[in-house]
Amino acid sequence: MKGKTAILEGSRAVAEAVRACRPDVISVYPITPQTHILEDLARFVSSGKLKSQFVRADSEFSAASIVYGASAAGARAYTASASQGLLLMNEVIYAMASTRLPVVLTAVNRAISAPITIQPDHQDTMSLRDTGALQIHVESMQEAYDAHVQSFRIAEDPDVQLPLMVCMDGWVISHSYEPVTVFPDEAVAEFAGSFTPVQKLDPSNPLTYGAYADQDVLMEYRYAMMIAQEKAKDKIRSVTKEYREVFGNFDGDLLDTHCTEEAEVVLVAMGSMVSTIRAAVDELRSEGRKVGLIKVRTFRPFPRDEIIAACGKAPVVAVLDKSLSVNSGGILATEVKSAFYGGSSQPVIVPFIAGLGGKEVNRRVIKEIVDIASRAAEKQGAQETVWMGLDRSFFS
Amino acid sequence: MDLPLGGVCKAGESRKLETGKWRSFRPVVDKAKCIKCGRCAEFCPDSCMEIKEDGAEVNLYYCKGCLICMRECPVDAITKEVEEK
Amino acid sequence: MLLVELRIHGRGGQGSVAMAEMIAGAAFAEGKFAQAFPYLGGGGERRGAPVQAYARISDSPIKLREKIEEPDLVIVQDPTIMEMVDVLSGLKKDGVILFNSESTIELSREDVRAFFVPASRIAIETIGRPIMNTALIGALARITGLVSVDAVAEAIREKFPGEIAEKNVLAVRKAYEQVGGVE
Amino acid sequence: MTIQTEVKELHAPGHRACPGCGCAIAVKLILRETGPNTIVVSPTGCLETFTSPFRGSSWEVPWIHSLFENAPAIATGVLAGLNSKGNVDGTKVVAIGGDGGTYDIGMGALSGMFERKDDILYICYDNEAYMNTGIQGSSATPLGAGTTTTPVVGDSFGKMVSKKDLLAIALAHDVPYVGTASIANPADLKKKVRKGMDNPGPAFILMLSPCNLGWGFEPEDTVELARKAISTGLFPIVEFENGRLVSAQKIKPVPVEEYLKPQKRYQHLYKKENFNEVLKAIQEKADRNIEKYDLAKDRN
Repeated sequence: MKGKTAILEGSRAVAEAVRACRPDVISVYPITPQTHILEDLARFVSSGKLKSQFVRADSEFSAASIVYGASAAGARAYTASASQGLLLMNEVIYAMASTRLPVVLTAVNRAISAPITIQPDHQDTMSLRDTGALQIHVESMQEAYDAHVQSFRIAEDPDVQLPLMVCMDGWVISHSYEPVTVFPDEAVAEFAGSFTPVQKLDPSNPLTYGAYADQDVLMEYRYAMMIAQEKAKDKIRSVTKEYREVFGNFDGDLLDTHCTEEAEVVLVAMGSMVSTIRAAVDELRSEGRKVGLIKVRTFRPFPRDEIIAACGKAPVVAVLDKSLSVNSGGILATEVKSAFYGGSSQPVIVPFIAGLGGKEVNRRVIKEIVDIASRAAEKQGAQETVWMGLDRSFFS
Repeated sequence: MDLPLGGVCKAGESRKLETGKWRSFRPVVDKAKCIKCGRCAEFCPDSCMEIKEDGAEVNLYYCKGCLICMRECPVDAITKEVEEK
Repeated sequence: MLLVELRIHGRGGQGSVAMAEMIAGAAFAEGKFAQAFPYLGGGGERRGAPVQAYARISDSPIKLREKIEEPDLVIVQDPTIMEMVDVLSGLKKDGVILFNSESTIELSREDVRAFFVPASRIAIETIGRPIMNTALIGALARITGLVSVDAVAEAIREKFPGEIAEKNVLAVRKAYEQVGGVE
Repeated sequence: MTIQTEVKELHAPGHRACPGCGCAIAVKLILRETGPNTIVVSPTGCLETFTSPFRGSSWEVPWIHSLFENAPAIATGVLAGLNSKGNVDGTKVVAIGGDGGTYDIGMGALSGMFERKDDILYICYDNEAYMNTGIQGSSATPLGAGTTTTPVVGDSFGKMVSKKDLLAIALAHDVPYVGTASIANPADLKKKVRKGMDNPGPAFILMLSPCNLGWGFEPEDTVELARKAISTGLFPIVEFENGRLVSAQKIKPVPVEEYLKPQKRYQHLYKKENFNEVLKAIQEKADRNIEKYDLAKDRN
């Protein structure tokens, strides 16, 4: 499928994808750096380019609730937010996931207060990791577009029926411009299909949503989401495969790898820093260093088996986290470690905290990480978390 | 037994719950006095009062014995009796 | 491999990001790869406050998403900003700095190449308002040859409608002619 | 074992409301008027709890609850979902929430719904405290009423400040149809539900809903207390269309004592002399309502 390539802002790329997927209801509340998506969609609807119900919300809480209600009424629904806004949506997203409402949400990653900042990191979406919503992390504007085109089908699949968050770093993806290939609306609409809910609020078959339950079924409903997320893995694989067949693009399914063959150090990361790591890995490989990269694309469902397989026989795995569970460590690193626990191969796993609050993660930092991780190979046992760029003078 | 998707349940399944077991007092209708005005049925929180040909009838399967019917009856056709368990 | 990194200094409201976007657009129109991005954050978009925008131009796909710390090129939309910001910061040796200015500007470094163009005046003459972005891009085209005037015109016509686009294209052409500092 | 017979109400019996629940009466009456082509939204609260046990729902219309603070937004979303498909059947969306979910935690969402002029009828059953969690004070709790968080201890006489004026808040949003209603007057309640549904744009009905558990009175007195709230002037039955007062139910005013005395939550006001001031303030509130809406029956 031939598309039109143009220099587009990441937010515009997302808005183009969402428009072509024809959501029935859109409700979004402004927050930096998500607003450009909201503004584009508002303009599309006002100009008649998109026939959706566009509802101005009075808060992120209401925005999430509005798409919740719309989805329950059988509509394809979309929202977006960032940072504090995602935290404000947190309670709604838990309920949305457990009620199995397949809303698509763009999460424009931004750090959490305090101190207040609009810099990107992953603390916001990590705070929603246990909601039951699926999370796809993208590394580029093109992937932001591709992932949104894929998102509705994955979320709305009868075996899945979970909210899906496409996570993209604020500014680096949302406010930056790059060549993005946008495919014809009709082709995207055909790919995205339409939403056929298995149940909905309907007077001809009155159902009760949000029933009160006690110990007899609550645990069972949490478990049902575990099953649905496992099933989502196959769905994500098949949708991304089909996307490659139709449109030619492939950004990975559950994960993507780069130069992992015979790698002595494998870096594991998510989001926009993956691109910079690719560049650093290429430079290191050209210097003869055996370094590889695993991009975790779906943080939920978590690709534990795929990560183990992709790490292969690499003796050292360095995990880069843009989020922190205080007094525990990097969240991705914790999950990677738990994936390996009890398995036959046990690489040395070195956790790195890098890029919190937008602290720069450039090729120099990546190479430093590779050096530290290589040295760690000699040390047995659990590895200390390494904080990159931390100004320790404050703590001496 | 299926676990309904997303906790979404069917309508009206409360009808199987016999809330009449909650009762301490039961309303008793003196059908000779009843004028079939329907006030008791209007105000009954549990939809237990049915106005039949010969007067109001209490559906004791659901009646929780609140006695609003007794209080609101304009002709004092309803009295209470202690529920025998 | 060609990889040119540039930084734009301006004030909120002067359209620094839009300028970076147009430069990327012009490079793209010429078959190059390009990327433009804003200064990440800074507490919002306040009119008048110093802002920065960045662009990369390359002949191969750009993977990098790191900040530009050592630009090859610096564009200064408003030289009064130099009281607050070190516009020379990180500029590579033999790098280019372009000012929106009527005349040459004294610099603390001698290992860079400075140019100036009266972009605001050109903008007033052509567009009728002191929106100097497109004129500066015209000057950039002349100094670096990175993008052609035709490619810049194409990028402008992508972004603006009819008459406004043409006025801007005229500004580009005028600035191309009026760059100061070119040997 | 008693034989279960068919009861044709859209709010089915077998629900778990307390005996004599004012809200249960109200919901039955409301649904009689809305009919089956209605989707009801409720926030967390007594109504939600007693109507929606898992596999024991008493709703015979489509019903959705999600959280405590978002019923108006859920309602907006449901409506948007219907409208996105053209809503060819003209299905109506009605939200029914308690005072906690309406006056307090759901206030922001309600304000948003009002401001957007969403075509939703929102009915607040106001039992003047958080009854579902065990009678804690809300911003709807009236002056002088004792609750577990507005306790009567020493010089504390219960709620020390007055009730939030939600009617005024609705009117300040230019809500085209605003009214009060009562279970004590089912015909009027149903008439207002109809008007609220037929009116394009948002409609708001505030309904005082006596709670025998939280207010402390005999279950059989529920309707009578609702009636007394009206006849004292404490709960005027009024109706506004496009901001203009179009009806006010006339009363033969009785002293507030007739309403307060049967309720445990006000008992302390009659036990301490220095609480007389509070009683006076409550009477003054009733008098002001009577004057404001010209409620007193013409003496002629």
